[in-house]
Amino acid sequence: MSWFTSSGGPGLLPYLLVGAILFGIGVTGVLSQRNSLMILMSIEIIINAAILTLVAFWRFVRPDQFDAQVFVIIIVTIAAVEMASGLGLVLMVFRQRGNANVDEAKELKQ
Amino acid sequence: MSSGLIEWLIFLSLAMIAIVTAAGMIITMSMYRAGLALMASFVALAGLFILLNADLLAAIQVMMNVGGMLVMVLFMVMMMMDPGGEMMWGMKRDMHMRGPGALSMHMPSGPPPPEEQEGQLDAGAMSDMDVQETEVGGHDMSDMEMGSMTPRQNYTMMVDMAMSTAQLPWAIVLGVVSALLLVILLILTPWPLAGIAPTQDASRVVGELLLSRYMIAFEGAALLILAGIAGAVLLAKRERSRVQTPPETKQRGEQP
Amino acid sequence: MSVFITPLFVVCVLLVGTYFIAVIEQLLRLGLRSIGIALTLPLANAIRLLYQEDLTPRGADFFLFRSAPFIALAVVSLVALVIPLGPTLIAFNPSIGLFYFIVLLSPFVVAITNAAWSQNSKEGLFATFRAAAYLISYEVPIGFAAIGPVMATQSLSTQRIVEVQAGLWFVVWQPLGLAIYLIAALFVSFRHPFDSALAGSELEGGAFAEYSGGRLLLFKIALAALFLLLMAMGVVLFFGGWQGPVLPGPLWFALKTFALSALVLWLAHFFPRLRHDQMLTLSWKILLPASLLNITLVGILTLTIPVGR
Amino acid sequence: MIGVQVFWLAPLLPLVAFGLLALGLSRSGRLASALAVLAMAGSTIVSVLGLVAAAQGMRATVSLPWLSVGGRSLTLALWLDPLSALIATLVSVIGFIVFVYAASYMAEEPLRGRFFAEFSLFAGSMLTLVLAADLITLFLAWELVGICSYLLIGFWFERDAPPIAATKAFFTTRLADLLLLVGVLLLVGTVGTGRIAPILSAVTGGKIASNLLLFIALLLFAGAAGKSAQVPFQGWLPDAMAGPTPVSAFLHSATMVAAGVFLVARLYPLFLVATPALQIIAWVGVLTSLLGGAAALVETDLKRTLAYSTMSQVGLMFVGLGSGSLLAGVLLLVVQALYKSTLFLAAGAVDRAVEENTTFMYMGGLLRRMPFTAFAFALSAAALAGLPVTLAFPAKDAILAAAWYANISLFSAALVASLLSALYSARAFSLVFLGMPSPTAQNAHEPKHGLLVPILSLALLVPLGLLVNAAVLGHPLSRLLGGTVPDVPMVTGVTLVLAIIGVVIGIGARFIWPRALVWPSLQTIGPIFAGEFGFKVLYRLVSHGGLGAVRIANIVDHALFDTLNSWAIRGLLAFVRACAEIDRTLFDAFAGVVVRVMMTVVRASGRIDLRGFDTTVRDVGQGILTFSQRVRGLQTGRIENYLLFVFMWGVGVLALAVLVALLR
Repeated sequence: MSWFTSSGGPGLLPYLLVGAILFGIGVTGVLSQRNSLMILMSIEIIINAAILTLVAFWRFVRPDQFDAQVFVIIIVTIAAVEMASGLGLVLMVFRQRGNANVDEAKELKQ
Repeated sequence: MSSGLIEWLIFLSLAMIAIVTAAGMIITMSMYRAGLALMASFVALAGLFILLNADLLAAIQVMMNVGGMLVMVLFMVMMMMDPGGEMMWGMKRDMHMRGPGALSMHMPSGPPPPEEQEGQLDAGAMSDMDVQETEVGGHDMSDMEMGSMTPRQNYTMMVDMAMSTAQLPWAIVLGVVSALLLVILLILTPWPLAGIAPTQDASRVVGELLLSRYMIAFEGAALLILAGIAGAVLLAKRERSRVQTPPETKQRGEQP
Repeated sequence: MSVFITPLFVVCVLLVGTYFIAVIEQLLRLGLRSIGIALTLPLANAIRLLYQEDLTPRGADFFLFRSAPFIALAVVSLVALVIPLGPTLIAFNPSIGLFYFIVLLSPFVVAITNAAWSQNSKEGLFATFRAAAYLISYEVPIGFAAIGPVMATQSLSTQRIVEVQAGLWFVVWQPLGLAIYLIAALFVSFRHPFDSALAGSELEGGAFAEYSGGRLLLFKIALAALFLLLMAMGVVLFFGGWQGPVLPGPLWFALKTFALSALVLWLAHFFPRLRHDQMLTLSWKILLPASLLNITLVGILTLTIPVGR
Repeated sequence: MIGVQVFWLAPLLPLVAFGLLALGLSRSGRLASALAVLAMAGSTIVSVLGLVAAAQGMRATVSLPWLSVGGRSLTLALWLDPLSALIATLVSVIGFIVFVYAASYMAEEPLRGRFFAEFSLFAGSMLTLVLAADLITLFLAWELVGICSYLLIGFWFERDAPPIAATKAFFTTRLADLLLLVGVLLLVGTVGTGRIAPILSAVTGGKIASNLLLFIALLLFAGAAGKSAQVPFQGWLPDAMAGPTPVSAFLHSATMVAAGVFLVARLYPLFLVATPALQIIAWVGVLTSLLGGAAALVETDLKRTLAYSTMSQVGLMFVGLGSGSLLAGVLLLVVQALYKSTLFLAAGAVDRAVEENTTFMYMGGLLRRMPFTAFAFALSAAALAGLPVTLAFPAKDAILAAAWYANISLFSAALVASLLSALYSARAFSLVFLGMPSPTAQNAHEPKHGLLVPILSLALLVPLGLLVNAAVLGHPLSRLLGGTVPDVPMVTGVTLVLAIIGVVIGIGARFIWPRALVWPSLQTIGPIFAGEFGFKVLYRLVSHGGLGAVRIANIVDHALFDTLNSWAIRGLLAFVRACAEIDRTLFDAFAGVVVRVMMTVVRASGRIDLRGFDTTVRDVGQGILTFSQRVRGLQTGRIENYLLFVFMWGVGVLALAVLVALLR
């Protein structure tokens, strides 16, 4: 099976499997964690899974076109921005209520 | 040993590190350790990028994420009262809780036990718990009398220390299901493989692409960073007027 | 076999260089007359530390506390791979060598923060904050200062940067870049005016407060080696690396590196230790605008004078 | 020829000055003003050299590659051609004099470093706009001009009015700029290049569909109207007086307001081809001119009067351009810039003299106190009114002649506007400099030399400027730009007569009528007319037609006025007031009608709803209500539960994808 190996080494599929597993872990983290900082970190895992998939596709499907690397750079940038503004938000929430737990933020209902 | 086999070995070990540390981030008790685990996962991913001939991306991955995670860790230590050392671990051990010490606690299931009418131990003990220090500077839990803890107090403490919400089972189910579905989808889809290896110098080509075809995206990312900085500063800035005026008025009221 | 010999060689060179850095430090402290003492004291210190009892404080994070010195040393030896010692004498020559160098500086700070956090003490916690804050503040100036030579060379490869400087060293027309680079290098290597994360008197050793024996020795070696490597990269970026007449390349390189280290250490003597907030102010309000100015100047010069190409 | 080689320095010098000042040199106000004035002097020399070169038939282009988007490379390009050289010279000469004036006008200002930095940027970006060889560069400079006007109008941001005025100006012009941007992008996208010369040749070559061309022309004109304060966008101009006087002088003469006219002149072939566009421009111009003139007649503030007069003059420029004569518009642009900046500088000196007051109430009788300023003001007001100050005929003649050729109704409307300009300029002059001095005007004296010298030198430039197309010199402007200025002797005669009548009425109102009031029986009413508000009361009296007005009018009318004269004035003033009224209420009324129609429609449909669909709707609503009572339980208000739903949806999508893949 040529997806599985490429000139002896690991091919496309193993990388994609790693990406899928990381994605699952990230989803679990986002949904289960109580602290909003941990949720942000889990989102980082999801983003990195996506990046790994993108790079794997670049390497095995279109190695002559470097557009995928450009996308990865832009995704990493956007992830950093998301992290910065997320941290700002969490900091503000923390100042207002003394903790940053998501299950204690129930204003949406009231 | 052929080069392919070595490559497989490196791949497997790096993938193992990436997955295990990512999972470790979720299940570890200390947030500092969680941040470090995530960092390790990212570094392992950078190793995978090098295996994929994307050296530039590996370097970028390390640079962006190590710095970012360190800041994250800083925030955690500062805000989430996550002090150094094995404090959580020791606390769990001292309280005779089940499970390995390093792993996080989850929300207790079931309804809370009824509240006691008169507290057997003074109410201050619970809140002072993580502030007490020995003269060495370390945290010491030995003066807590665990046996005297009522079920209700035990319950509230479990709730306070839990790292995950009550929907943890749902989350695990969804994570596993989504990973499985993705795997099925990945196997079912016929990917058009190109049997060649990249030859050009990535940094040069990517730089040229960024400044020609993806100029708009590049500039947009710059704008986004600017907006992000401004937004983060605005959000994180303490509002002077609201914070500082009340004590002043109070003081002024008290002085005469 | 070269896979095993090259790292060994790099580590050996690193250890020897670190020894000389220590000698230079002692010389600056004791004066030139007591050169005999200066030559032997570092070795004696090392042996003393090796025989010291290796303590682990109660409640310290077992894994992180033990692994931190090794992480630091590993990072330093990885960084050393991309330094070109001679025309063909380089362990690893990727096309993004300089970027690789700058990127791998941040894991070193992670090692320091790990060491500081894991020892379960207040001083360590403060050192964690300071070290992490420095990471954010030095990364930008050192990167911008290193961009100057890159703009002139139009390549990120360290070997290529050295080759381009055959005619004219970059220090001649980028003195501002050099100044920024050296200040930021002192920042990165936790050296004297900027060592408040490890401050001896203030935080009782800061990140290394609870370290003793072999681990402390490892940390000290890693710190000195990091300083050496930063000076070596300074020579690569601004002083033409191994380029020089008559003498062989590696010798020229060693001479320049140690001369630069001695000069920087000597100059650093004249400044008092900066408080952490002063360091942040210096980094963000002075070094950052200055490095932007440097980039502008270098850009204009690169476009107008064809020297750099 | 050196002018060709260095002409690009003209915009660069002020921009460099701005850069230096922005980098921290602005701390020292003296240094900042010296640097700014020096830079302007340099760019004046450069642009005069460029004009000489252009007059000798030389052309030059300088371009700097900027970036390439979508395979198209964008360049920043400047060029030297007759029109750009002429306007650049105008901008830099006026800019230089205004800078010198500002150096002493702002001498006591603590933040003048910032002022001069922004002012230099303003001048530099205007020069860039004028010399731009491609539309992208032009648009960039255009935006810079807008930003600078915002910064400069709001310079005294700690006061009340300036920030509001600045914001108003910024947003009004911004809206117009958006339309301009759309137009520019459409044009660049259609032609494929941003360079003006290829665009114009493509347009005249008929390579663009006429509908699209008309659309583009209207969009471009909307942008021009925004900058030049034409009818839909006119609101910001009078408020912009909140800025420092040198800013107003510069903004109203050669920079911001001129930018719109310049844009139309620059792309004139395009407008010529896009058929109805010119007519629209002409009518918008004449409408603005009438409104501005009418407003100028009843305004009580000197600077605001001048602002309204700018509106009316720029409107006349558009009339000239819209009547098919490029030269007429450009001629008025050049001449107007000279005398309007003189007027503003003199107004600034007058404000200073009467203790920083700007309303007419505090002025009057300044002729004896400030003879030089009065001379400069009189010279430029005469030019504004349309009197032949020098051997040349006033620039307005060309406009009117062009309008005569174009359309008779346009001509008559423009004639009224021209009469209005004579009236308000004479009124402003007489209110400020003639009659009895007010208490504040008693102590007025000539401004210091730093202010007086620029005023006088600019005033002396006014006759020279009028001579720019004089027959005596052999029509230099016509030779420079090519083509001829339309000339109809009959129209010239009519205009001259009208101008003289207007001036006589305007000044006579101040002189003759109070003298006629010396009748013993009317001694009591005398002060009303001799006082500050002779005009204002008159206007109010005639136009309002109210109770008090009628009372005074009876006395005045029966006792003393020549009936004919009185009726003429009354009719005129009624028209004036009506115009002002229309200006104020037209849009309101229109909105009201629209709202009323909408309301009727809505009510009608509501009635139908009630009868027809009510029962069904109620049943459905009941069903939804019971259903939603059950669904309500899902809304827990907890973030993590919502996240769970979101991800469940995502997993559902994934499952769908897997199903599709399996089925295939």
